[in-house]
Amino acid sequence: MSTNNYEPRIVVFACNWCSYAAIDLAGTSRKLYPPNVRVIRVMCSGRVDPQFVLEAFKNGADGVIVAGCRPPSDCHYINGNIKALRRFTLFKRLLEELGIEKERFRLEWISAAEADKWVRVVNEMLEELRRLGPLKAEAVSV
Amino acid sequence: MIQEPRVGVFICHCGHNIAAKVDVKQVADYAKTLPNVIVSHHYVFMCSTVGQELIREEIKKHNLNRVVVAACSPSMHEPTFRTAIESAGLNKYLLEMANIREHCSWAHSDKEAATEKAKDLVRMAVAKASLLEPLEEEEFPVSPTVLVLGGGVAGMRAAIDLAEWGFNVYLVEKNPTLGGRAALTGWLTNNRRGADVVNNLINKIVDNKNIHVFTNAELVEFSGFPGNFKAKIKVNPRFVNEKCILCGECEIECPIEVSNEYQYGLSRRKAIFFPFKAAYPPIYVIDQRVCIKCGECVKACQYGAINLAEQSLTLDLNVGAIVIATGYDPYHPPKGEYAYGLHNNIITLFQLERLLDEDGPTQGKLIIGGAVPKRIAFILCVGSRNTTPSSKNYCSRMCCTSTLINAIKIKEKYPDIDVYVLYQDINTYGNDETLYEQAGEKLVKFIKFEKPPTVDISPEGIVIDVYETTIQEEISIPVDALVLSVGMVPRRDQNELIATTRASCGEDGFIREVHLKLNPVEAPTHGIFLAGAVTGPKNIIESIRAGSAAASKVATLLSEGKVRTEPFTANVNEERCSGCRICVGLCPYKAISLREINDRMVAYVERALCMGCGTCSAACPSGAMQQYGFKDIQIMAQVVAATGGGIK
Amino acid sequence: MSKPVLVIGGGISGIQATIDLAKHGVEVYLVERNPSIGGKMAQLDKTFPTLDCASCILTPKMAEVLRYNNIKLLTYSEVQEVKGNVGDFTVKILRKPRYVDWDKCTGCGTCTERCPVKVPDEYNVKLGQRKAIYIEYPQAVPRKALIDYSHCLRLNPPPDLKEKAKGKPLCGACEKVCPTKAIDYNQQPEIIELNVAAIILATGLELYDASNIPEYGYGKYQNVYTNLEFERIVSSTGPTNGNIIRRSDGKPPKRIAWIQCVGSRDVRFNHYCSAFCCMAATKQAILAKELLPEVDTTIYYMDMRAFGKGFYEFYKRAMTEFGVKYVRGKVVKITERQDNKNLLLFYEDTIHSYMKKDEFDMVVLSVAVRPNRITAAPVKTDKGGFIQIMDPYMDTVTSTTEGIFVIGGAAEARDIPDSVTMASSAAIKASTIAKKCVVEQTIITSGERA
Amino acid sequence: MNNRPKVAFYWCASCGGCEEAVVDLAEKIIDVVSLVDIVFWPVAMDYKLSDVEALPDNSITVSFINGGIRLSEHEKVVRLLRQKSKLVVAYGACACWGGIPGLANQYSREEILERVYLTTPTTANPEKIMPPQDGYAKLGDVKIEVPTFLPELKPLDEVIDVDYYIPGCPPTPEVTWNAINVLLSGKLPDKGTVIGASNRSLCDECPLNKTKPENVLIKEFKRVVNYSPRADTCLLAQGLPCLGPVTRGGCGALCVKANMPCTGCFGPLENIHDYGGKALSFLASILDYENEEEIKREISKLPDVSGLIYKYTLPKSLLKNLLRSVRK
Repeated sequence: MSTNNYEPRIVVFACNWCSYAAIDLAGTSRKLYPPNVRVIRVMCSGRVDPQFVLEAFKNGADGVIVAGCRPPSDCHYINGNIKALRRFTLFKRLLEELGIEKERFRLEWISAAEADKWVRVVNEMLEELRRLGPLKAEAVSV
Repeated sequence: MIQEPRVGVFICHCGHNIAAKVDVKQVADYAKTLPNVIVSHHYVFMCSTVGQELIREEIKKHNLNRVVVAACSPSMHEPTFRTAIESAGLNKYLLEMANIREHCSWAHSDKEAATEKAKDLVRMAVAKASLLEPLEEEEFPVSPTVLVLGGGVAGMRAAIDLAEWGFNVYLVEKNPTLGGRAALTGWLTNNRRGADVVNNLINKIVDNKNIHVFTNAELVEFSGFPGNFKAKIKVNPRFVNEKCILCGECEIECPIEVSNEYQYGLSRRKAIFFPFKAAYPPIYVIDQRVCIKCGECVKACQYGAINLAEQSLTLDLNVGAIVIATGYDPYHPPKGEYAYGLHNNIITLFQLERLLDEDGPTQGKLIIGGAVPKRIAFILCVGSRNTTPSSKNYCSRMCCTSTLINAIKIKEKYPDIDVYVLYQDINTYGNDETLYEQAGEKLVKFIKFEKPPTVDISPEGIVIDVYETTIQEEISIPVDALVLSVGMVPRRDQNELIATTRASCGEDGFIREVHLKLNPVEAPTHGIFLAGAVTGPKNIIESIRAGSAAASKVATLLSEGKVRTEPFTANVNEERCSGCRICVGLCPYKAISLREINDRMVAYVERALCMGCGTCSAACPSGAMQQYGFKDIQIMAQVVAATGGGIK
Repeated sequence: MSKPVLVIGGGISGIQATIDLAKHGVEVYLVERNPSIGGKMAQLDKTFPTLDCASCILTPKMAEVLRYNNIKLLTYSEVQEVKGNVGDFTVKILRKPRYVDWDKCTGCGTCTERCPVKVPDEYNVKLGQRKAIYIEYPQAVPRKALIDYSHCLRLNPPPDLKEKAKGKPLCGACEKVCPTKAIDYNQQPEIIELNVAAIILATGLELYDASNIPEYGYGKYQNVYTNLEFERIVSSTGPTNGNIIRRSDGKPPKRIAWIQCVGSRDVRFNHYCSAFCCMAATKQAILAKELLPEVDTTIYYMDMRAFGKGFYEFYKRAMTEFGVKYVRGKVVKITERQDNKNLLLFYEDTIHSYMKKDEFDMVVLSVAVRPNRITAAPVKTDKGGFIQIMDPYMDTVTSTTEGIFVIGGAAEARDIPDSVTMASSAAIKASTIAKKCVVEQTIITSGERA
Repeated sequence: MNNRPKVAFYWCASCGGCEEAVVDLAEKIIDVVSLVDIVFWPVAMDYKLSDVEALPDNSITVSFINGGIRLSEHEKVVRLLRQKSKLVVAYGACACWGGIPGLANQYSREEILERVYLTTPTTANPEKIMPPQDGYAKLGDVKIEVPTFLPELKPLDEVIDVDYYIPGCPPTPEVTWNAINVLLSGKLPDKGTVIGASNRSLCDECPLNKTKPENVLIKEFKRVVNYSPRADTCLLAQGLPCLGPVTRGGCGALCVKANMPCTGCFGPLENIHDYGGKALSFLASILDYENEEEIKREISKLPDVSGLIYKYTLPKSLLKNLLRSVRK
């Protein structure tokens, strides 16, 4: 694959109350960022099952972001973000063991006001993904 | 059974807000090619009356059973479009929105790329929409009855407000009288007395037919869900009934004498006693723990008001909500802390308040150790702000103000007494600052300490040694009396309360509210409300205010006569569930418990308590727990659709 | 239907009271003089002691206001007159012209992009700019554009331009681009008259004018800021996108000082303590540390009033975890260095009783707050201008007039939890009155007939 | 010959435990043998591959195949069995999802061979003899055909069509017996079904489930190497990462009864997309800390996350295709 026209694809799981609102705010404030992200809304980052992230990678996502409210207490559901923190801290360990670059997964706390942070996270991740190249499932003939 | 999906896609131009950056026609054409999509339209303002009418017409014309609207953020118009499809006869949760404005046209400059992204967003929405199910917000009728736990100022105020609003209120107090700690507080700001405040509130309660007071009573069981809790109240025997006219003959004959907790141990009382002047109900009471049932009081009572055979009784109540207003305990210094317990003239602020109160053991005279002290000192932050090993980590909020009120009172009554206040910071916040000014004017001597002072007992009396920072020298202050301005701590019996009510406590040990800033009187468990110092130190005004606020929150829950559940609650497949309990401990609202079904223990979601975060579904190891509207297969479908097409 | 309740002021207190009332089943009018509800809290970046993002917790509440059918929101409106008694107040409200038909406006913002006039932005405490046609801020509720009459070229052209145009209408850019044809240059003020059962005053706070305090040089020295200005500077939605930079040279500061009790606890200005500034300054110092890890932060205070739930713990954390320095002392005066516009603080260290001097490149004044002036309602105020409460030990929120309640900063300088607690307290009392009004009226009517 | 059902057994990349498991049917094996004709069972009986080749297509009623596909020979034989069988059953964890040998999919073929033939501490191979990879070996002067080592291990159903699955490492006699009864009952379940085991997770049948506290939250992950669990309390609640909640039941909680946490050999329940992902999710969820540093600290004490959560299922994980690219 030629890396010149490689456009990384990022799947984002964003909690309804903080991160999704921040992404909305980025739009409302016309803060431009590259269109490589696809956002899936969940009520809370605590809803994000690691299986979803694996499914995203399996289907060709080059990067995945799970975004939630800032700990300890922004979470609309008291501590759903903490549940996400626990799961994805372990999840990062798994990726590391399996040899998948850590840059491909991010757990980010983005409050409803942090449109800038959203834009920065997207740009940073894109830059890293461009450097890494595609995460592509290769067919192996047996 | 879920119907075969028939999806209609409606794409909004939002004037040129979307249309300028997204080729809406191309997106609409693309949508037609997606599985399950029957029709696809684009229109200039989908949220307008015309746009909504278009959606309704198409639903009817094509028998659509799912709708995707690609427009602005769902936070903007999801309610609008839900209402629209509902009016066309669809369940309103059969709507999925694709956010092609905030997340697309407004955020990207390249029209081609934005159009491609919009297609993806529509594809993701269609994928999820195809798997959406109709959801119902269940409704439960509610009991217009409220249980208020705790008869202090916060609980009384909550009870009054609730009763005036029209609710039926059970006010349950563990002690034999209403009033709580405020009744013993003595002087307050504006020259008011705690006893008067309590008296005013009690008068309002007595006048109100909607309030049922149970003293000497406690909550022993609590279950159910918001709007329909079951509460079991145990009313302990008082042994004295309404025939009592407070003549006091019984008290004279009673042979048992114990320390009087209503004077913080400064005086003694009998086993049969009347707590204080304003106590309610105005009836004597026998302290079951110390009474030997000798029968002397029965003999003494001319009115036949005493029945030593009285038994406790239990009440089963069906209540819509509970207000927990059980208050706090004063910090009790361990023996030796600032020489507490080593000298009779070392007392706590709570005891001093009794001494200065006209209803107190000295009728308001400052007599400590048999004499009026010439020099008296206060040490602040006793038990608070980490000053000593056994003290708490927090500031107790009310002690500075209370100390200054009493210091000023002493100066007013006994201008010749030297009053010292040893402090770290004087926290007379807000308008209470005037007290600080007044105390200064009345020549109260303030000494700031960085390191807590030490107190020594010598043959001559009490000596306080403190490093005085401004002169940078250790100074000794001999005093005749020392008042320890102790703070507030969680009640000793709080753990029982937590176990019964499913409330929880925070790091400081006080009961935790759902959100410190914006929901200070609501517990995380829906239907449980918190008033007064049970959530942390508060003064009397603040506690009363919290009582009213809790009443307001109760009314927000019960005023409609019914409670509605969240649509996006969790739901258990009981056949699949193994009862592994992983979900139970994770639920922030304690909405999940185990219950027996066909001889097996399986998870059970109390829908009325579930707030719909989905954390249980994410953790459920067997996939038995699924969140409505955010089921695994629905989200997975979005994931697959999100990754399904290439960008350019 | 019961008689409605009027809430005056759409800050967090007013919003909370309104939502509670709506949930009690009472009709509520919420009047706000600014274009959007949100109040002071909407200008905050984060809140103490949890460091919650203010918008994360506030904006859902703002949006909630729009969701209830029994809430009538009147923003950009002012109460002009209040007459009557409990259960029967007659209120006149001036609805100022927006020059935009809000039924048509979708808040798309196209007009603001095209508008040629730039005006200092009130939301950003005039540190940033907005257009003459503007949406107050991105999360505004309602999210609608309005024209600021005094700066609009069309409505209020400067005399010289007017002359040149020779009677022809000027500009009109917004009208041309508005996709929904919502611009209405002919909109007129409206007077709305309401009969309400009870009134809740939630008129809030304003900052004391720091330039009244000569020794701190606010308004004179460029790098002296008010606490609210600093709040906008650290905010990611603020005029500097969350970059802390100096007014004088646009460079990030290396040392920032906070001065507490500026205008409060001061016999010359206001006797009272403003209650939240100690924690607000602590929070701001932490935010500064988060944004500029190398920055040195010092807070000059008289007493550290860390009295609320979690406050003392927060203060300790600021010291130990973030390295915020606290100096107990009164700053006597500030002077500015000519060469680099740094600021020299002269202060008395009140622990050691020394006079000292230190140099900072940014100073934030924790300015006192005072109640917003509200004169329309027949209530008594204390000498600080706060609305008096009849008996704080009975119901804590009733003003000197029965049926008129006062909450939040209008009653006393208070933090957010205290304000929302007051709001709910007032709501139950107001809705109790509103509900009774129906009953009483029915009785009166039937009595008259009989 | 009679009309008794014809049955074949075959093993691929497995430890042989599954073969033992069949024998472990004990006296029931007599019943089985009396009910069926065994036409192929290399471990136990002297049949040749040519005997199978000689059978007509679809003439074997059911073939039980255990082990994953790691050698070219496995592939060849299972394809043949598929052709000759009406039903193919993946028998045991390795055939179902790859099993423990599947953990090797984290490494390339070359890395594995090098490790096994050269660098393990117990290997003495001074001449550095490696298995031939061209499919032929020389025995003296004779060139003989030998199997080649495939690039990765595949579960059975990635090579041939599989009708049913019997989980376990190995399947317990009871599960095997249940499954045989299902197959012999004549009422065949839907294709792709797991047979013989439970449809709920192990906790459902675990004797310790009732000793679990209401809130299962733990402060540390303990390990059996340095912690002896009490026999009277749920092992998970004691801090051992027991995978019972995420694992299909049916074994009767054998390991737990022996004071060992479940390691997941019965695999996931039906609607779980990724066993390891789900195991990770519930395990991390109950780690009772709020603060990132503490969470990291506890997690860092887990020696081998992938080995813990994917002990039997790595080749079936959602990441299986990615592993091919990352292990290069």
